[in-house]
Amino acid sequence: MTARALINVPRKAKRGDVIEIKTLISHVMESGFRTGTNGKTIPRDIITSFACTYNGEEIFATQFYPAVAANPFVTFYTIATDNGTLAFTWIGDNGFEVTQEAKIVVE
Amino acid sequence: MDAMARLLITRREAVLAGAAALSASALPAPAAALGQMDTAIRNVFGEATIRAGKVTLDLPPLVENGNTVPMTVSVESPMTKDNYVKAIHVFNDKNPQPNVISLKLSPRAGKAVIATRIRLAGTQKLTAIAEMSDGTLWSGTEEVVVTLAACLEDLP
Amino acid sequence: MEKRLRLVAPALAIVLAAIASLAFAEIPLSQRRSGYEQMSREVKAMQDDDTSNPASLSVLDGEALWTRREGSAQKSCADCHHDAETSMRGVSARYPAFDAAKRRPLDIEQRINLCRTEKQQATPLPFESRDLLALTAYLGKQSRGMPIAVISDDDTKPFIEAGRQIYARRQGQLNLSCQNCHDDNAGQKLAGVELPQGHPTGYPLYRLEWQSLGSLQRRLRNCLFGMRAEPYAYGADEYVDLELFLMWRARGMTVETPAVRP
Amino acid sequence: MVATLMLGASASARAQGVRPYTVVGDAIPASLTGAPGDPERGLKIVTNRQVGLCLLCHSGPYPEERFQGTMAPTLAGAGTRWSEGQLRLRMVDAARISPETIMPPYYRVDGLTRVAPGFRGKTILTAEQIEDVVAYLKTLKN
Repeated sequence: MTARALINVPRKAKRGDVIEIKTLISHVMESGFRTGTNGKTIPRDIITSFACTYNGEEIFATQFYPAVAANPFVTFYTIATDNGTLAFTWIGDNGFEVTQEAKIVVE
Repeated sequence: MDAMARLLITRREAVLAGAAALSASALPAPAAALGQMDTAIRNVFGEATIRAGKVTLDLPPLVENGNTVPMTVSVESPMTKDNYVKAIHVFNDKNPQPNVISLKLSPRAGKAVIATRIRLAGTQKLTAIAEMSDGTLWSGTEEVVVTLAACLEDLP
Repeated sequence: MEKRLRLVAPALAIVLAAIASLAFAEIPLSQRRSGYEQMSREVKAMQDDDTSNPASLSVLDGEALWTRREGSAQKSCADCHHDAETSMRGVSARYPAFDAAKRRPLDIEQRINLCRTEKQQATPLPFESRDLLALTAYLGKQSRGMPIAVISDDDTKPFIEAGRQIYARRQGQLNLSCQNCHDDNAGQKLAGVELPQGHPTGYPLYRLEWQSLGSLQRRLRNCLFGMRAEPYAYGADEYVDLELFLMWRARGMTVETPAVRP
Repeated sequence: MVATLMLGASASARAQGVRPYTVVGDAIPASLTGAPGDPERGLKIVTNRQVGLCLLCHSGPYPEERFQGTMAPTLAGAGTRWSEGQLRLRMVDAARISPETIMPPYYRVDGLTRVAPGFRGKTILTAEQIEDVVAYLKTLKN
């Protein structure tokens, strides 16, 4: 099954409002510091970056390390400027890449 | 009872501790006196002055296990075009690796507040450093007591 | 004389068991507390808000699986049960439930797998597999907020009693019973951790320690491991009887599935 | 009080290396090893949560140890409350004094149910460790 993401963006906002955005994505975030039952280190498999664009312009970007917990959850804020699309992209080890979008109506 | 289960697992803890020791010994000699967090901070910011203040780390003071610890970082800033937070870096003192998360912000954030969930291998200090648009650096530090080190049950 | 003794012995055992269960310090119904109430503000918030609750991701997986055609019959759950939001409302709250054909209670995982083998003609899903957890989380969500309502009748009573016996039985090198911690010492601290009463109100649930969703059987396995006792095999009758007893013990309490616990 | 003499370990347990001992009243007066234990080693066992497990349930006079259990009485003053022999029996098999106790039987291998394979036939602590802990607990005076 593919990775699943949950995004919470208000559907509507007033221009200039500071809105809260919550994101959650399924990922094991295998730290690379754990040992399997065979005694060997389990290779690192983490999401390394997460970014959000608002109508194409990057408004938020993060770099994750193995200290970020499994199923990464990130909450941040942005100013509602225009009607449009917020796009969220997670990139990680082993070719992991997920993009999800949310629409917002700004009055 | 699971708390007991966690306490009874020694092998993986030993391995984790070993990994931590290994990464510490790989550091250059003068760094040893500083500790992993301060060393990592110096590696990013060099000798630049870091002032305490403006940055608040909100973490539960005591958590039952370190595998999933909620963390909020907030920075006092008007977040205007001329005066905003450019970046925030969070570091830890006891995990196998000193970095936790780094992020870029712009005036469009409106508010320099972010929340996430992190892992802590045992009781330790965390420091968040904010880089302002005027180039100044500000920091906030918090300690979290982990009642038991993050480790696993026997694998199902 | 010896013969008579042999006849009397089982009766005596029953009487002794009855005395033992009278001595059993059950928590009065009005004093039962969900583990939720012992959690920190932060962890409560994680459970309460769907976007913040990592188990929501599995509920979404389960919703997708509900309509996926499976097995040689190429049937989905929805082909028979239609909209889960109506047809499955309150169902998880009644499990484990008695199955007439098997002549014993089945838990919700076993019920799903029975549907798979008999109706979908598909292979059963392994315990603790992502898909089985997702389906049980999705079904459980349809009972969220409803009272736990396992049935106690002539069919199920012997199994509730069997579960109670396991609950009260000393096990493992540390020679402890479930009851020792979760009835007699609930609220006390085991090292740094406050012992909960052990009501299974939120399974499958997301444990911060596991960093994943897990079933009640996985949780029971953890406890046995801590007692240095030999765990039962997943799906064993002993686990299902114990699940049934625990759900009966939690009767009337609110389903929190999918819950979050430390 | 009438002293009751009981032979502690059964024949099968003896075969697995559990040494026989004699219970007198509510005590085992004689050392399991025939020698006194080392209180310093005993302290290490008591405060090691993977070995002694004591602090999971008990608290004790260790201000530096966080997260001590509250399921059982404090160990502080144990050496005043109990004689050496009483402490020894409470460690070895406290159920002989109180069948309802949650104190695990630290030196018993029989009469247990479904012991995990890795622990089967093994006592929680060895005879030497029991003696070390008894010697240490004896130093805990009020």
